[in-house]
Amino acid sequence: MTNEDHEALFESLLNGSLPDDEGRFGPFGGRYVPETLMPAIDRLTAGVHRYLPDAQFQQELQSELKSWVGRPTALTHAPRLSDRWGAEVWFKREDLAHTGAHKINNTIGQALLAKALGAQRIVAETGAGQHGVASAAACARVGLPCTVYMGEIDVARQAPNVDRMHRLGAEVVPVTSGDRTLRSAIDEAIRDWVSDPKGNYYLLGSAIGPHPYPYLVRELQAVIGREARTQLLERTGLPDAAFACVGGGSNAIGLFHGFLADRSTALFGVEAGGRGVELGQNSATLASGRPGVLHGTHTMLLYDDDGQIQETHSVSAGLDYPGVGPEHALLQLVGRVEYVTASDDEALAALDECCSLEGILPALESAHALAGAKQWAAANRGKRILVGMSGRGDKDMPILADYPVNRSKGSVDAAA
Amino acid sequence: MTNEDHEALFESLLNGSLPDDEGRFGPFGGRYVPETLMPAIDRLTAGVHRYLPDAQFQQELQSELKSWVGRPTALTHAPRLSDRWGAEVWFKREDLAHTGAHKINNTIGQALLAKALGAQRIVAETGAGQHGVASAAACARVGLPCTVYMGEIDVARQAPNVDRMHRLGAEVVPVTSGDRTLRSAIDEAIRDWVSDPKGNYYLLGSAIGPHPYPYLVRELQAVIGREARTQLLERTGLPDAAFACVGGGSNAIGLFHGFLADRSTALFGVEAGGRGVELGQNSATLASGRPGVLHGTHTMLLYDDDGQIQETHSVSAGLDYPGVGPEHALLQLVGRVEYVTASDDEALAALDECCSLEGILPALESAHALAGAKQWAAANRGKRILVGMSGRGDKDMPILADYPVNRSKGSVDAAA
Amino acid sequence: MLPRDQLSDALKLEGRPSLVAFFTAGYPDRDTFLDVLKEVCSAADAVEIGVPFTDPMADGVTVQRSSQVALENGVSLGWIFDQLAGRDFELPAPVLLMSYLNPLYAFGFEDLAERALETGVSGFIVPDLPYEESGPLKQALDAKGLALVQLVTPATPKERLAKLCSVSEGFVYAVTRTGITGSSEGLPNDVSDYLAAVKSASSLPVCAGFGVREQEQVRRIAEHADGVIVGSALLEALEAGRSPREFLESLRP
Amino acid sequence: MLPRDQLSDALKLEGRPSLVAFFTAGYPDRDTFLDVLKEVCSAADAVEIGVPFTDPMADGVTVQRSSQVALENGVSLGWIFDQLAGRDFELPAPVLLMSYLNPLYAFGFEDLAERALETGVSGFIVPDLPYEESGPLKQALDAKGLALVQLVTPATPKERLAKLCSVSEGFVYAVTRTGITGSSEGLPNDVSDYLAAVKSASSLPVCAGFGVREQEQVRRIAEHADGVIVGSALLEALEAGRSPREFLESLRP
Ligand SMILES: Cc1ncc(COP(=O)(O)O)c(C=O)c1O
Ligand SMILES: Cc1ncc(COP(=O)(O)O)c(C=O)c1O
Repeated sequence: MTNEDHEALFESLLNGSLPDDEGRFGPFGGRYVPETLMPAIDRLTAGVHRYLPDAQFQQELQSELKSWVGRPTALTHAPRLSDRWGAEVWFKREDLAHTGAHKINNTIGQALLAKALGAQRIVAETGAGQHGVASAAACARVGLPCTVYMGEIDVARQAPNVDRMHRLGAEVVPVTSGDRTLRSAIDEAIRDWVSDPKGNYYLLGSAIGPHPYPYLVRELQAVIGREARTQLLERTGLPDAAFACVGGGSNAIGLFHGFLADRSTALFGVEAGGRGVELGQNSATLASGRPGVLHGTHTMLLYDDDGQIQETHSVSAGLDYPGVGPEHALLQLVGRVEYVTASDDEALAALDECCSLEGILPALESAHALAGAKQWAAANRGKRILVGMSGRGDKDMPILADYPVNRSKGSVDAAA
Repeated sequence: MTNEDHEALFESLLNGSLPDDEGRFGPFGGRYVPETLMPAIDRLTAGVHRYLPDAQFQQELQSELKSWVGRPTALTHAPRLSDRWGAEVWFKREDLAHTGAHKINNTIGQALLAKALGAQRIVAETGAGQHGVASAAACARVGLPCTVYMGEIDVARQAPNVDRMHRLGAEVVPVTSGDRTLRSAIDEAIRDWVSDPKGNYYLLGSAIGPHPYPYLVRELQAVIGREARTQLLERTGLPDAAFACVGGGSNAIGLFHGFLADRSTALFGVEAGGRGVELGQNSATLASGRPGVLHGTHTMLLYDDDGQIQETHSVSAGLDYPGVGPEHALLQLVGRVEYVTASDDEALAALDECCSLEGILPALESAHALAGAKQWAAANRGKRILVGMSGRGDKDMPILADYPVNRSKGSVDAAA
Repeated sequence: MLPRDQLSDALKLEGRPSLVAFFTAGYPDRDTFLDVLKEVCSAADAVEIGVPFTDPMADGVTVQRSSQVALENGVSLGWIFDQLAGRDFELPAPVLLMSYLNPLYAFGFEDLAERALETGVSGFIVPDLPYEESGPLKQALDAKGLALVQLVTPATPKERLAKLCSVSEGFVYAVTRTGITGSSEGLPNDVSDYLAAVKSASSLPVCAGFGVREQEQVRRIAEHADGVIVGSALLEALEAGRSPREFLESLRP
Repeated sequence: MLPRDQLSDALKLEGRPSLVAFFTAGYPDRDTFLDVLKEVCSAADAVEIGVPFTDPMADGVTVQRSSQVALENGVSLGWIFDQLAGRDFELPAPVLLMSYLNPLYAFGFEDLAERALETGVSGFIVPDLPYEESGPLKQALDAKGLALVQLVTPATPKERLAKLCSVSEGFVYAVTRTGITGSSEGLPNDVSDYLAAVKSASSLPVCAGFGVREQEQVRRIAEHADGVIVGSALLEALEAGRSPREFLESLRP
């Protein structure tokens, strides 16, 4: 494709003609699902087009976002981190949203939609557990039973979230097949969905999967960027750069959408660089993957020469996924967003820096966005930077136990 | 005292002449501290009078409350709980504040004050760990080192919060003396404070302790009631009754202060009824205590005939304290607030009900307020009720593990 | 005759239902692949060779297990083609490949069609490729006369059923129940109506599968459809060390 | 003479520093309380009997430990009065009670003064009762001529120091360092200036305490003050099974 083709694609995205009726974001997207699900996908697509623009639905959604989720979430200036980095750093605080991450924006929206569509039961997958908790909470709020599939490795490393899901009344099913993380949990959730595509509503947790999910989730998460832009304009001005971590890509797409048309704002998606660049050591799909088809969508993926999906690694369960939302694949292709990586160690260091300088404990996922921003700030002095703080780190305490705080990085020395 | 005396005292409280210069709320309050601390107390009192009304200080505080803490916190209508209770139930969502409870309103205010006063180091105590986490976060934010004393029983039952404090750069000192809960932690924090009253700032976590703490903490927490009142008037109207849990009494005093002058709003403080009415089985200070002096203030206390402070019990660490803020003692005396109790079991049931019907996991402390409201609603049909949701229950997962969810209470059956 | 026509001919039998047998390539052992294939081919009217995939989202535990073992055994699409190319026997029944899309996509659709034709493969079944997304693959297969089999399900609306039946090649794969492969719940009560509807919409043979394990089920299906597809039950027979031929023959009414 | 005046007389000695000894009532054993009291009384110029309290917030580990053991031994303010009332010996030195406020408050201030007078107690030291809050207790004690001893500390501003010295009774308790009882860090370097300032503000005897453990410290304090107060070190001697008299005498220069 030529540069003009890319520009035309990007324009189509901006003016809303993408995704098209087939759910394509240019070459990416689509609906690669078992035939059994096609009628459900069609019903869902019709439901999305009917309810998302509906005044009454929007009123209900906005009311839940404001009064139950706690939106708008704060925009926080980070003065001490700014000093340290030589930048003007701002956080968009999804960690303050109900249940502790941006995931709730999506789950309450989809739970209301499921209710409108007459679903009897919600099925969801979860990696870090944040989407599981957010699903359990939203289902309780609207009064639908909820089953959450979670890889057994994630069940172990995100134990606090498992307990929270139980408490919120959800059934949590540990998945022992496949790689026993998010990817297998999605496989399993789809299997459950297929068993009763009419009664079940599959509440997908990121901007991935078959159309209309990438579109639906993006629309529900776009509130992040919309709010952040308004708040920044009120308090300072447009950012020079904005950073968000990219697992499936829902918080990132939500943040980016607020700024897509602001060409002066450079956009960066930060993927999990894990332990290194070798296949299997990271989850850096866009940075090192290739196009393929997984979980219903044509997108960038990590797979081997035989087409087999690769096991991935990240210290952060929420980024530990070999695929990515198709819209990100497009944004990379057309060059509007640059996708970079932060390693496990860089993310951990950024987490501790944020704790000790700003008194905010970010999720390990969000710490990747911080680490990416820090790298960029070092090469671009004095810029205004927005970081998507997609969630809080409470859920990560069991993992962090393996990485004791370096005391010398504490706030005392840090002030020096 | 006669009814007129009570009315006069209440009027003095309303018009701001209480606490008086000696820090008295009528017969309660004062400054019962070792002589070594008197100059520090005097400096602090002067600092409170200088900075709290100061425009620049207030601007800084309001900015932190808005952009770092995430205020205003949401006011949530609870439709399914309302149906169940036959009432119109609203929650004031301090659980959505940064670090997960109302405690942060106080710690960021005091941390800014400590900085203004030139303190070198912050000392704090904690029970449930929420105040410790909030202190650690606020200290990191303003750049002061922080030491938190915590009873070793609480260290065990609120483990997630201990890890969070460490991560936020605070030193956590387990207290092995006395009853090894909040009360001994306060003793120990005071001992630390005494060792360098000039360099140390004691960041007390509730509306207790010597003057000016009960006043200072109340002023910093009054934002809860102020916001709630405005939000209720915007959305529905004044409540018929408002409920808050009472440990030391900071969230309660903050909530109540918004409505003290609204005589049509009945106010209820809910104490921990624990396992029963016998001394040692509960922490229901106002419901079953008598006047005495502890931790620097003259207030209602639980002690035996020899004046020895009693060990208390509550399933909720944050309510497990044998004293209470002196202003509550006054509000009880003059009859403006009624103090009731909720047992461990009632609080646990209310917690699960709130989880499964509203998708909100309250702190065990806050669950007492819910339980109190539920009791009242049963006897007063169709009323508008405000419940102070002082914090989120994530920190309580280790304790809740001993109380499995009663599955039959889940959202499925609950809908029936 | 084009491979896809040979396939439909093989499945439209007079007087008895045809039997389509599915097994995962290289399962339980890699070395016995051709032996198993030979034996299954001799007992079935058509054979689906499963290409293992890491994320078999439409499959139940049996196929998942076989897929995982095959992958551990080093089975890949390329290896399967090599095996087929190197065999020293004729295939008495047409052979299809059943694969999720990504291994095919990674292979490249042009190369795929080429290699399939060379090695005697008649067509493909791709469980995560609905008709709407099938354009590029279908184009490559069509160029070689290979079948791309469409699936229909009890949830498929009437119009869509007509459409899918009209574009399918080789046969129409009628999924008997919503859900994943390997169910042991038996056939739904309304399976007759459903199969009759598929049959009347299709000019190709209709073969019904998902959860077929017993002769009695084959008999019921045969009342309305041209054939049955047996997968998980065959894999379980292989696991139990039973002769595949014997097992398959035991199903025939 | 009023009890409080007897107390100040006992502490203003010519030629040698006076020694005020503190120990917790009923520690280490309840049964030996009067024996210990008798012996301490015979070696010291005044004795502070510690009333145990659950929350001794101004005290270090030694006093905390003794307080807790005494409580476990069943010691209370009432029991202490009963013991004093039932003793069969004269008290060769004045006796004070050192107590946190709540046990006194629970006893009732009127009853407290009455009972103190009856049982030969000269006064009170209340570590959590600053002068500003002392009105009700002071009034009750004054009525019986009993002392309420004020404490001053190195952190006390000049004006306040003057005020506290002028309202103290019996003696002025000069705390040598900020912090809690039982420190083992020795005396601060500027202790001389501090004690000189207290001394010049006071017409009553000035006794200095907090962390006094050695003869050498007593010597230094005696240069400016009238006496020293020894607490934690005496408790530790008791714990070690040493004779309290012998220990106290070893401190005298
Ligand atoms: C806090 C947080 N941030 C980010 C992510 C990654 O998801 P996404 O890329 O869809 O935003 C997760 C996933 O669990 C998460 O919990
Ligand atoms: C969530 C929560 N609510 C209430 C309390 C009780 O404190 P207070 O009575 O001061 O509001 C605590 C104390 O830790 C708490 O964590």
